[in-house]
Amino acid sequence: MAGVGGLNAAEQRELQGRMEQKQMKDFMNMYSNLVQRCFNDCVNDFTTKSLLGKEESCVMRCVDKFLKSSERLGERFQEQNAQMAQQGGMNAGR
Amino acid sequence: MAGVGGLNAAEQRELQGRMEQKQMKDFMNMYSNLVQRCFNDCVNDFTTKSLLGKEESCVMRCVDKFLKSSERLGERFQEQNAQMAQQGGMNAGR
Amino acid sequence: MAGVGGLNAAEQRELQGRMEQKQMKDFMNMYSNLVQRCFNDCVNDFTTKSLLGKEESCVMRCVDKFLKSSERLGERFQEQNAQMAQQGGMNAGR
Amino acid sequence: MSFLFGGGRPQPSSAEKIAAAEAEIEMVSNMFNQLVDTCTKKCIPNQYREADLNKGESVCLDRCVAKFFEVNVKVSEKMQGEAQQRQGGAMGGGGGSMFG
Amino acid sequence: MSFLFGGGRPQPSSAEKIAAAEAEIEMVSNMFNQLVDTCTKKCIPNQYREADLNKGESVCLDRCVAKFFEVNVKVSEKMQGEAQQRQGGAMGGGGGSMFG
Amino acid sequence: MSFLFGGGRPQPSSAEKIAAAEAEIEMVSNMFNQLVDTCTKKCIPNQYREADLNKGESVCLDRCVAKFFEVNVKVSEKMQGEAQQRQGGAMGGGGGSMFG
Repeated sequence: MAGVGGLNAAEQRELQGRMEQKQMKDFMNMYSNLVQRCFNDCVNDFTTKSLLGKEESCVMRCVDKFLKSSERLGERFQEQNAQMAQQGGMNAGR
Repeated sequence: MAGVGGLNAAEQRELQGRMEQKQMKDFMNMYSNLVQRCFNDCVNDFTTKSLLGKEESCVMRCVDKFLKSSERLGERFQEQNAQMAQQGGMNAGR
Repeated sequence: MAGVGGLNAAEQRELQGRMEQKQMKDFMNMYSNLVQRCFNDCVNDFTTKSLLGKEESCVMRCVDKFLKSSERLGERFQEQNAQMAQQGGMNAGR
Repeated sequence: MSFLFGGGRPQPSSAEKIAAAEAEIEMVSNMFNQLVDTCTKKCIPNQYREADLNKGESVCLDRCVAKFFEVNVKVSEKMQGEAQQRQGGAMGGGGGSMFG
Repeated sequence: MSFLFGGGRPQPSSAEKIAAAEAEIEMVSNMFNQLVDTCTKKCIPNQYREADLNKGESVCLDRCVAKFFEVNVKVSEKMQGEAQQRQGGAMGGGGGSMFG
Repeated sequence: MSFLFGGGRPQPSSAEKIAAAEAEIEMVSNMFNQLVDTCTKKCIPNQYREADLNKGESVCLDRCVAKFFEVNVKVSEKMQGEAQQRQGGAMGGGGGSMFG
């Protein structure tokens, strides 16, 4: 995530403001993807109006697993990103 | 859709303007999802350049069904949303 | 892509600025869809940490094919769009 | 889905006109993106044995574009017809009109 | 995923309040779009033999909405609980709260 | 796809610089989202028998990230090479360069 270097202080503030909005949107997107995925994989019985016990526990395990998975992927992603930046990435001249 | 309470009149106007743009985008997204879905499900013969009769009628039924389905889902969604708001949702203290 | 007619010079400039940003986003979206698609279709072995030779060559062919395919689709899209505009599209009165 | 249709608004401001033009261009661009997505899935098998498009794939892509436009015209006509029926023809700006 | 949670910020500006309200409305709207996507896939077979919803499809859609909300409540509660555990209850505005 | 490449533009304004930085961050963020989507589909079976990641799933995720980056590097190199061939190396700002 280099490349933000060319901005002055005011520009950095403006950018940071937008990033906070983006963070909120990202969180919401993550949340709704999570719900959609776990709903899709765990809820398949539409003969009842309320969640079955096994559907609910499947959803809970799915959420847990997805969050742990995302966290692990986040760590690896940061590592790889840092490694690329160190190697000068693909456009060393920048 | 509670939570808009904390805005003054000018802020409400600004928000409304953005919501109108959003409505236009939502309509367009709905439209293109509809087209993509019905195209995907109904058009599978690429030995001809023009729509076959049965493809066209499938698309028309697909559109009808999708719109009716969305309308029904919209009604249920509103009901559930209203019900949640009445129950104080999940953060009653707000 | 008609319909931009009603704008004055300042509005056209503003629109163009936004379109340039949009073009950058479009390119990035295209790029990441391309990566995701080719990764999905070509990389299925997670017993190793590095790309296998056959995975890499599959990805390269996939990228080539996808770019050629997008280019051809772009040409046909422009043709059809031009044809529709000539026929007055669907709202001739506009 | 009628709750998604916007009402008519008089005398658009400069910002509104730009937003409408932007939305129109965005719609065409979205349509192209969906076309690429749909037609490559329909016409390009996912084994990628060769880097070039072969004859069969090329012809399939061309026909896919033609059919995709035809479906867009049919669906757009159908929805405009229904919107006019419901609203007495008072449908606003960029609403149901795809090909301006 | 804790790196995605924003910290608390004092006294929101006008632009921030509008952005927060916009984000909240957008979340409800996204939720509806996902509901449409999910429930039509679960309940409407893709042959389209008839233009109308039949009884079975209609009932399936209604139950799908009910279950979709129930899942949202459960997931939201779970995540709020975890966020409070991690952050000592200092979770900011539009973060984990879906139904305001 | 050459019609998607922007031309070079001289002396970016403040708004343009912010937009470029924003686009760059957004690209990294999109890439992460796609990584999550792709790698969880590849590595996490959708039965969810247990709440924890098991050993096999964890190792699969790690390798998936490594391969995903490798694919990004290969594809990015390939496209930069082709863009330079076509345009004589005059490719603008955020165009084909992913890892800045």
